[in-house]
Amino acid sequence: MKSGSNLERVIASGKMAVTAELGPPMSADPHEVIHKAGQLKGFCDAANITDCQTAVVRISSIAAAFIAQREGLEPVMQMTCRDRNRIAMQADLLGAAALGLKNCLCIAGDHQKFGASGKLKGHPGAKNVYDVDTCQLVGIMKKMRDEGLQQGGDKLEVAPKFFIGASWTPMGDPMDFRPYNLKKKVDAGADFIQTQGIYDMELFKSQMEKARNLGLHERTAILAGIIVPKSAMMLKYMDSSVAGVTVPKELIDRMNKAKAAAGDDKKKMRELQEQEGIKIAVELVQQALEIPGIKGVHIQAIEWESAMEPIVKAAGLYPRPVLPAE
Amino acid sequence: MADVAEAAEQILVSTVEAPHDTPADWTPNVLAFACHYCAFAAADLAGVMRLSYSPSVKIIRLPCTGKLDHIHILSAFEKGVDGVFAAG
Amino acid sequence: MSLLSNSTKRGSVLIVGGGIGGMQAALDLADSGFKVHMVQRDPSIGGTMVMLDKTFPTGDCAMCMISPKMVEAGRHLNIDVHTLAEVISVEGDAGDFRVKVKVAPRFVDADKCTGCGDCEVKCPKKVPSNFDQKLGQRKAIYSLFPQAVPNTRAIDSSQCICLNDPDKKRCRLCEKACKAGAINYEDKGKEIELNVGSIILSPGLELYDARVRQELGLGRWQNVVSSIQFERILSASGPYKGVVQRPSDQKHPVKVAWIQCVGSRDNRNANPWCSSVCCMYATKQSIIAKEHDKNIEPTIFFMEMRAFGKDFDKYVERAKNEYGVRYQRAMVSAIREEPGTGNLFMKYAAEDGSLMTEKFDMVVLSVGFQPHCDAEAFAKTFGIETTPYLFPKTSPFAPVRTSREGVFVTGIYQGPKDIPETVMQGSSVAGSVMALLAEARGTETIEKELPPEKDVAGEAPRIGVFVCHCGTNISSTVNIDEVVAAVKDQPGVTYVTNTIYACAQDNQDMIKQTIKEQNLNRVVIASCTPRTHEKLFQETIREAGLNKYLFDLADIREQCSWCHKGQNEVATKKAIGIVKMSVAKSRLQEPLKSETVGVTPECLIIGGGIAGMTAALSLADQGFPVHIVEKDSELGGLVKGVYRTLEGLDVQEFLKDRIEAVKEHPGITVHTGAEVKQTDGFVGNFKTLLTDGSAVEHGAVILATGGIEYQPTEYLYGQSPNVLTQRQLEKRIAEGENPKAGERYIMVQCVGSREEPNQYCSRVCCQDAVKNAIAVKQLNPEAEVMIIYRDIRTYGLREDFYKQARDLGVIFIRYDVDRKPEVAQSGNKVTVRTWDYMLNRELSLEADWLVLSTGLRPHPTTDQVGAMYKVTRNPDGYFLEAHVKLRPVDFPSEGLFVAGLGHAPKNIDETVTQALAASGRAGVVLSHKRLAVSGIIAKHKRELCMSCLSCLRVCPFGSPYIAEDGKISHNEIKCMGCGICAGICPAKAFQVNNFRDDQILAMIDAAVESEPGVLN
Amino acid sequence: MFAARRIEYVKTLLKKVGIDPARLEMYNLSAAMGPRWAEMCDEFVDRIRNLGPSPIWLASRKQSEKGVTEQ
Amino acid sequence: MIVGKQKPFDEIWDMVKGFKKVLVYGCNTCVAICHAGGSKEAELLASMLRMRAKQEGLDLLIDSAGIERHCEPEFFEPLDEKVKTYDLILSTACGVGVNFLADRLAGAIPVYPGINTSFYGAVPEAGFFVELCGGCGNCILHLTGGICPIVRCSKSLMNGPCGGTDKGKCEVSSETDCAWFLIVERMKKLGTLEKLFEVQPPRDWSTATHGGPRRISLEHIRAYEAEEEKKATLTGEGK
Repeated sequence: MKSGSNLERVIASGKMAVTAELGPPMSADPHEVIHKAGQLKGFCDAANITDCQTAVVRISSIAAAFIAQREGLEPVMQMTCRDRNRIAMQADLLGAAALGLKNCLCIAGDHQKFGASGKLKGHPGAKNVYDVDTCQLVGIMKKMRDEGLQQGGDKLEVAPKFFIGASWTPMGDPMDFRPYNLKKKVDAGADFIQTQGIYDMELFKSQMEKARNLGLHERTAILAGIIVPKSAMMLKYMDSSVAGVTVPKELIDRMNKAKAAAGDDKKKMRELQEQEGIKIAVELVQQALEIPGIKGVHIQAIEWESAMEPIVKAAGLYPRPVLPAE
Repeated sequence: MADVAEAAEQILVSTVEAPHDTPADWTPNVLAFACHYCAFAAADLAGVMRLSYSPSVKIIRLPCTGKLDHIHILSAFEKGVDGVFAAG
Repeated sequence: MSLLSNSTKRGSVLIVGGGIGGMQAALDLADSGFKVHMVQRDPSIGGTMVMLDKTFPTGDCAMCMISPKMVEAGRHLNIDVHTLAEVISVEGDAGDFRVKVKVAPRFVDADKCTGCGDCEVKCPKKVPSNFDQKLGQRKAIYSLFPQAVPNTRAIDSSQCICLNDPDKKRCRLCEKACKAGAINYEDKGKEIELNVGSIILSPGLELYDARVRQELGLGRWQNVVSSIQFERILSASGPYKGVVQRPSDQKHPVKVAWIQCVGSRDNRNANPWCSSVCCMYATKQSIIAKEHDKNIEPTIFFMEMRAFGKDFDKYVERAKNEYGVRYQRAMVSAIREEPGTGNLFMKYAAEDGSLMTEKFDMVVLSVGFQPHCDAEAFAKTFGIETTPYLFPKTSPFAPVRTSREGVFVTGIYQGPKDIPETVMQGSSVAGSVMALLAEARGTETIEKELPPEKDVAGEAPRIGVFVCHCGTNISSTVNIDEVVAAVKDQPGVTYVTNTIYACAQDNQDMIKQTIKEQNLNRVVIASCTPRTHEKLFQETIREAGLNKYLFDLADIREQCSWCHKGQNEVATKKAIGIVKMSVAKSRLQEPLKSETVGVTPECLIIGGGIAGMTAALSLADQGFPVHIVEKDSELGGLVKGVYRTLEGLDVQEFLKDRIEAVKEHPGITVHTGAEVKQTDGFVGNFKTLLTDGSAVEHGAVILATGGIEYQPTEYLYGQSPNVLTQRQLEKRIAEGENPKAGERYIMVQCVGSREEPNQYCSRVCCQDAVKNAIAVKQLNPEAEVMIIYRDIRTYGLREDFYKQARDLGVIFIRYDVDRKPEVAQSGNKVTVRTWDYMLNRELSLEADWLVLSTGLRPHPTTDQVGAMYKVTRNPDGYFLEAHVKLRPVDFPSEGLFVAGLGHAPKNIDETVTQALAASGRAGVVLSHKRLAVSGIIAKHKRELCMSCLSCLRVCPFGSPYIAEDGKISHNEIKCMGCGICAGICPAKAFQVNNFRDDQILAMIDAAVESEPGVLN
Repeated sequence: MFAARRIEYVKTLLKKVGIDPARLEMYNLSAAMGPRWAEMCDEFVDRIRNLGPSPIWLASRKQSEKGVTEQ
Repeated sequence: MIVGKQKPFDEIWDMVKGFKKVLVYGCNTCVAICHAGGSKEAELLASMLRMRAKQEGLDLLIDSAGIERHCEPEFFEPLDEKVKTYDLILSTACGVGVNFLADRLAGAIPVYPGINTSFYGAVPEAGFFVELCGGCGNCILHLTGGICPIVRCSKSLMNGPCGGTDKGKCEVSSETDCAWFLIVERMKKLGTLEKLFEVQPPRDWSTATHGGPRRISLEHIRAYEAEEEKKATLTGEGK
């Protein structure tokens, strides 16, 4: 075992892993984290704690992860390359390990300009850091864990033992390069991969085939990302505006149909769409799990943690395995 | 009615300049930069056709309005000209 | 002077007709060493074009384009303009004609008249203006239009009160008004005799009088107007000042209809030929009308849309799609006025035969052209043969030559055509004359002898100011004394006086005298516009020994007294300001040298097709060595595959003759199998390396790169043995494979043309089809020919052959681009299915031969050659000329010319015309030993320049360039002085002579100072 | 074309120094548009008359008046 | 070259208004090419400031001048005396020029910036400037097909695109090309795509500004110049 985390153990056992997502609040109040952790607990093997997602200031990933862990939900802490240089990164990793955190996902991070959206002003004038990028951060973490060395070469008395993750956008431009992009992350030392949300399974299958041809499925655990659709509007938005995401027209039609069935009743409109969304999510999960080389799913029910339970249950992924620590 | 509408259209309140009184002895002083081949010729034609128009406009002839430099316009204003137009 | 020369030929030319074509010929000839006499019936030159508002397809203002040309022709030292004049007899032969010209009385002495117009103001007699097509009025003493050249007024003897009084005692108001004493009621006119080497006929055509077609109601219903009347309505200086309104009630029309082919293509009522321009001018008028008044809904009733010229189809598409112009295929049968409203009911038959009636607010009749009513007598006077239609007889191989040697023809008199083709023929006839009279070049032209220029360098300004009364034109509004007093103590002014007419000869002498006496080194004249008078005064001070750029003209007439009548006080104040501004500028004036460059009197022609060879022969005959570069191993180009012209002439014979003539001409060097490798230089001084290793130094270059035929991929071409191109059919016929009885030929038009991505008409294919159809029918009347077409574009006099084909039984079936014919192989025949719009049903036709009328493309080398000579190509890949209307064979950069298919698709006669035109234009350049560069150019200070390339990127003439040292330099030879470089240069490295920033700033200062309200 | 863009740019400069950009304009005319020229001059002068003297003119006047009283 | 943009006029006015005699000092190299701070722009700015001053009734004398470059001492010399007569120099040179002139004037007269120095850029067409290099001091363009991921990628990523690439554009703006998209396409054309498969280790940023102020000293040139100077003084003394 590299880290001995629950997630690592589930994957090592050969069972399909399930991860979820928990977004910390813009507040110093821990209760929202506690509440969300309660909703997710038992329906996933670990939950990602986002690191100032869309460049919005929130409780830090490490702190929220620690709270979740205290609540009995295994966290996957996240670390972006946007906000820290290699000194801060390594210091935070040491601290996180000292607090008992075992999973860490490395990501580039959304650009600071995204912080200003809707009513939020954000910090578009912030200086981003990008001292190192995702691959390099993965490498640093691996070097710390496996060689007991800092990036600069100084020795660590006790090395932080992380189960190292990285993200992958399989359908982003330039598409033919994406499998190699994954390969670089795996070469750098990513133990598991969570993908960007997938709606177009056919396209994903072909990208997975290329990844398999590079032998990557054997060297890392690839968890397919599923973003639970909430409404037709959200699907349309994802299709047109979110990089690397294409939504097949049938899915949008299905949601539209569900919406239309409600007539003018706003409430019913929401309910019917949510029901259809859960149904779609379940289907996507099942399809994803059939793809050779997939080791699990990363289900993101964004600000809708209660959806995890019906999805995991309907997909036949409940109950989650309980594996003894080594 | 038409007169009222016209008058309303003509009152141009500047949002840029501070409000001020217009001294009685002021008359508009306008400079026009005109292209030799188009607007200057049109001005000629206006004369030939004996069309009467405001005498407040004085023309500076240019070979082409492309020659018109920012500084020509700015200096005109700096010197106190009230309006400038270029025609080509 | 000719006595001094050994030549038996005269170095002078008579041009009959002063329209745009005649002017082009006159300027080309006069600029290249020939004396020109221009005889014009009207009191002004200008012709038809001056009546037009805008021109298609660019929307350029006609007057803007033609006015500078008129001024130039009017002032040219070697062009004598004889207005109100007609030729009455011609004797002699080519090289030496004796011509008698009758000049009608003008009743105004041109030597005394200053064109001030005081007389016109006073004249009490108003008459309908013919120039404004009787929609407006003029006086009995008048100038044809405000920009008339010469601007001497003329008295209309049929209208003048005095001249119609037996005692000539009545009225005489103009005489009283004229301070110059120019009115002469006793003028009897005169007869003059001219001795010329050649005669060019460009009398133009007259418009068809649509009143003949009573059913259309012109002259009966007020709101039916002719297209030329509508042109005047659109004109900003026309009777309605550009506002589109109905003559009956001045209401703004909404629904306006144009009826095409009024007086054209009509065997019964009018003229059988197509007038060539009406489809396009109707399109233009509908667009411009719409631009003037967006509420207008134009409809054009037409039979065939003949948008065959360069970018014409695109223009029509724009009219349809962007301006919402409705195009309706129909035959209009009658127009009736709705009593009381002035609205018009139009009856027409739609394409499928159904009868319709539609109401319009206004109707425009697109009238065509016809030879002048006295065309027969005219031809007789000049001893030339005519066609039965009274057009001069010409050949497609020599389109500007008449039956009489030395007498040439140009413009629409030769055949209906539009402005660029007229201009092209103007240059073309000039080129022909240059070749004919080559040895007499320069024998009759005059050059002014000038005293040496006084060196004023380092002298403090001594400005003399002359304030002109212009009779009472200025002085009745502007207080001249006040102006004189106000200017007197301006810095630098040492002398001020006033003068009654600054431009009159005696006052010119006075000015020259004063310059000497007062030792002036700058002159300001306050009078009229520099556009007409600057050159005159510049010459005056030059004659007094001053550099001509030490002069400035303050316009206190057009831009002051004339437009501020009755406001004497303010006008005087403004005039003072204007003069002070001029003085301020004058103070900073410096003498400018007009640089000159030598000219290598040789020409390089790229392309050895008909265009290249024709231009080469003409230039070589003019005496200039020519190099032809031909990519192929032999001369000939695309025409090698053409056997007959539409008229039936033998093209191969013609080609053989041309090739032989080229090969035998001692002045022509042919480089076959060679291409341009590298080129450098500018007008007069090009150096081009060829791939055969030779290096050519030349003063001009003609790009005659030619075209290729489109190789079809549609309609089973290359797959079915039954499918041919027109060219292949032509070859079969030429090789004696006669059509058999009962054989059916189906021809499909517009293959590879008029469709994206080739949205242009290839111009020649309709005639090819008609030509081959006639040939098939004549060889075997039992063979059947059908032509499936979109619009048959047998424009101009080619219309005859369209008619002939129909008379021979050729069947024409129209198709639409959205519903193209479908072709399938069925056994040893092909089946063609197409929609018949007349029958309104689909036809399925079997054909033994399917003949494709394939379009033209520019030669693939066009791009490469274009890039090498830095000339632009249009989106279709053809060379883009300097100006689509007035400079159809020039490129923006001087010394480069275009001819043939590289410019646009065209027929052989048009290619020959353009080639001759290129030779004429090149001849102008090459005939100069040195080329003078205007003094008004941008000066580049290299030490200030940081080579940011802004100028290089914006200059329209390519004068800034990256020099060998890698930094920007400026080629003053190419510079036209527009000053765009000076406007954009961030380092202020460019200044335009005489429009320098310090001069402009000084003028601004003066403009402000002269306002007493401003305190500074 | 160049001039039109330049005028737009200078308008922004004028605004920055407190001069109404309406005091500057670009017109397109052809040589045949004599009547339009006259109309345009009147339009523009009317516009300027409505705007009144330029702030710079007023400032200079104020300055010199002050100068006079001080003396 | 260095690309800059004039500061907002109000900001400049606030800098200038407290002074009596101001020279707007243009630089006729890079910033002139980008129409931000050459003689012409300096003249325009001076005119605008004068107009503002006049309206506010301030007795403020504002002139403009320009020299070839503000980053080499020799160019300053002809105007040194004139410059000393002002109580503020508003430089429209790039930041280098402002620093350099301020150092030269050594506190005698303040030097204020009239433009914001923006980036090192190219001029693909007149009036259009694009950033192509960050001056990081450690070039890797040979590995990325001649396209710099440090400044042309919004996140300076070294190992390939992030997840934000959309239709070849960057997540920051649909008008910005994704540098990594370009790099991949370019490397494909060059036939060297496999170079991108290698993981690039964390960079040494000490060659960029992160290593403190940078200087480059060409001893061979400096030695020559010093030698020449020495010779000149010697011969001068000899006379």
